[in-house]
Amino acid sequence: MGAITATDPHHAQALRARVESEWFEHLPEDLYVPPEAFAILLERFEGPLDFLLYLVRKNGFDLRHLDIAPIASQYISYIQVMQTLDVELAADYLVMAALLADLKSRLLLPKPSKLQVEDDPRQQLIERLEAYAAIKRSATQLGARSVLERDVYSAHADLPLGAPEDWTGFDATLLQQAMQTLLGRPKPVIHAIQAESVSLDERMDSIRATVCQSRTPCRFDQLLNPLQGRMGIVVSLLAVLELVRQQVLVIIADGQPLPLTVWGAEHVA
Amino acid sequence: MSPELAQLNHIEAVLFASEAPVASVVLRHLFEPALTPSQLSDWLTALAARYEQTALELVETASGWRIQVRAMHAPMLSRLWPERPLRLSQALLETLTVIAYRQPVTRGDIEQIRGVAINSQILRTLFERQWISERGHREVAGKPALLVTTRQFLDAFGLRSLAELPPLGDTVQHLLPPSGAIAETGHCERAQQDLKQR
Amino acid sequence: MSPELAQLNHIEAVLFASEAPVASVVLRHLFEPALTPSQLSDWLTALAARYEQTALELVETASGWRIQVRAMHAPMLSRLWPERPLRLSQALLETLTVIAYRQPVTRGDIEQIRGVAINSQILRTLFERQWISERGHREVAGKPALLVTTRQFLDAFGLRSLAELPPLGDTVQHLLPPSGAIAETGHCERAQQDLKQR
Repeated sequence: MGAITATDPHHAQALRARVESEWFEHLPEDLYVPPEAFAILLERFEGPLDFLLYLVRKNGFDLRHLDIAPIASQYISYIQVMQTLDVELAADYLVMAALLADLKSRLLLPKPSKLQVEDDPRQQLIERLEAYAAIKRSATQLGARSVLERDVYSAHADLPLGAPEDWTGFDATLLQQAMQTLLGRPKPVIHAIQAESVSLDERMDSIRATVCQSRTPCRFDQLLNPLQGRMGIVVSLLAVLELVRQQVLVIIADGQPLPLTVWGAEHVA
Repeated sequence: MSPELAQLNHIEAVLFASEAPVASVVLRHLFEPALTPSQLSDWLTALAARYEQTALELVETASGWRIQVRAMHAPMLSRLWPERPLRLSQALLETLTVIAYRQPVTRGDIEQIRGVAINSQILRTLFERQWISERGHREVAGKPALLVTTRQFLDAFGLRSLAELPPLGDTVQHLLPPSGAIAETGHCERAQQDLKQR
Repeated sequence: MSPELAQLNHIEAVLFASEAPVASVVLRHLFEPALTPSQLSDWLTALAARYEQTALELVETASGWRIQVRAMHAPMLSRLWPERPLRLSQALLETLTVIAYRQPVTRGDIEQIRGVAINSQILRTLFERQWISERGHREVAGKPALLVTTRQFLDAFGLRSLAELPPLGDTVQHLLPPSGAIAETGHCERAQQDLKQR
């Protein structure tokens, strides 16, 4: 078990499992990991806390009893080496390095006689590491659960396509409401439109006058009174036919499907 | 678990996890070596047997195999989920209501009361659901059919008889022209409406 | 078919037809009169027995009961539909864990605990999956949103409530090499798989 391989830091943690009482017997000799390997490893860490936690575990340290200084030194030296190698580091790693450097310098100072726990920077860092370690472990447990769409899939079954729908179970008050809506609506205003009657005589007189005065044949639509609508068309046609019968008009036709065209009989004769 | 059972469950897992029917060729190639069509057929027969006496059935559709909930559960399911309700349009409800309260009525009567021309699709729907039927003709020009509601209509609305129709109340009642009166006035007014709508 | 079997199939049909887990109260009220909780429990036990030795299992999550394809089939299914299985990165899982255990938390809280700036894509993914939501703001400068987990989160992870999350435990213990070596190993293998799949 020399320098760790770059494949999996977590695996390395497991291999180097130590209990509190044992770590002295196995004082870590492999504190050194080649920085090139570490650059690759770093991708697998979730951040400086994860890295720091890795260093703690890799060395089998128990932070309750051990000074944090050696871990801080290791961390800082790795960061420094990586900087000289131009390995791009996230700002978080540099912030942690600065924090650890500060911590180390303070640890060199003589301890104040009455140090509050909350003032102890070492204690604060340890608490952060503990909190992160707890989250990390719980994240692993959470991720080990059977997750929907990853490990298990909802077993869904539809109804047959085009299944008959159920048209029962309606509430009869729907009918009552519908009737109330219906009758509560403003009554439609009904306008009685007086259809003006179209007189055949009037049509005959009008057409005769138009045709006889015209120097050219008249198309049927020129004979209509647009105000008389559909009934006017019907009566006008009857009028034309009657006038043809009376030999007042002749229908001009050359076998082509053209609009009905008439001319006064005297013009043709 | 026997290898046979594991294999059967493999097929079942795929069918349930799939969002669409699974083609036979896909099912055959779940295994190495691939199943022959007749082997697959045997597995599917065994799987179908698993769903006997359950709410499910294995069916083959144009695009492959599918496990579905049997159609017999459709009514219960459609009642359960209000997000897929069977909604009755206002126009349909009003038409049905007029027939229910004023039966027998002609199409013209309905149009007269509702004040709008009836959409043929509505009457067709009502006939299709067997909620209305024709019963005779009114003895006027054109002999219009008289429409009445049916037993299926009563069942659909949870009524034992027409007498159980919710009362309309006095104020509403008097707004309705008496049943007989419609026949006399209905047609000419409708003719006038028809004219207007042109 | 016996009335008992019909009733069981009714429940089964509802569970399969539903897109989401079905609440106990809904299942109980499928029947008239409604089932008591203990009656429902008996039916569900009978139904679960139906899925023994099959690819399926009946589970209870926060929203109710769900029939799912057992996890043992996941590798085969992910070979069949490589794009389908959800991938949960370590960063996403840790972020989700902080929210689940420490809720309500701000984005800043998460960054403080994890010691690293949060990737916005992770929060976006969690929101998109509806595993987290915002609930109010912390009354400090900037009024950062407070994040909480949702019922969909519990459903997705097969939890009935947050109380089912394993306790964070004795924090000091966590600085020792993990004693839960099995969980760690499982995770480790998944990480290696992830690596291979890249």
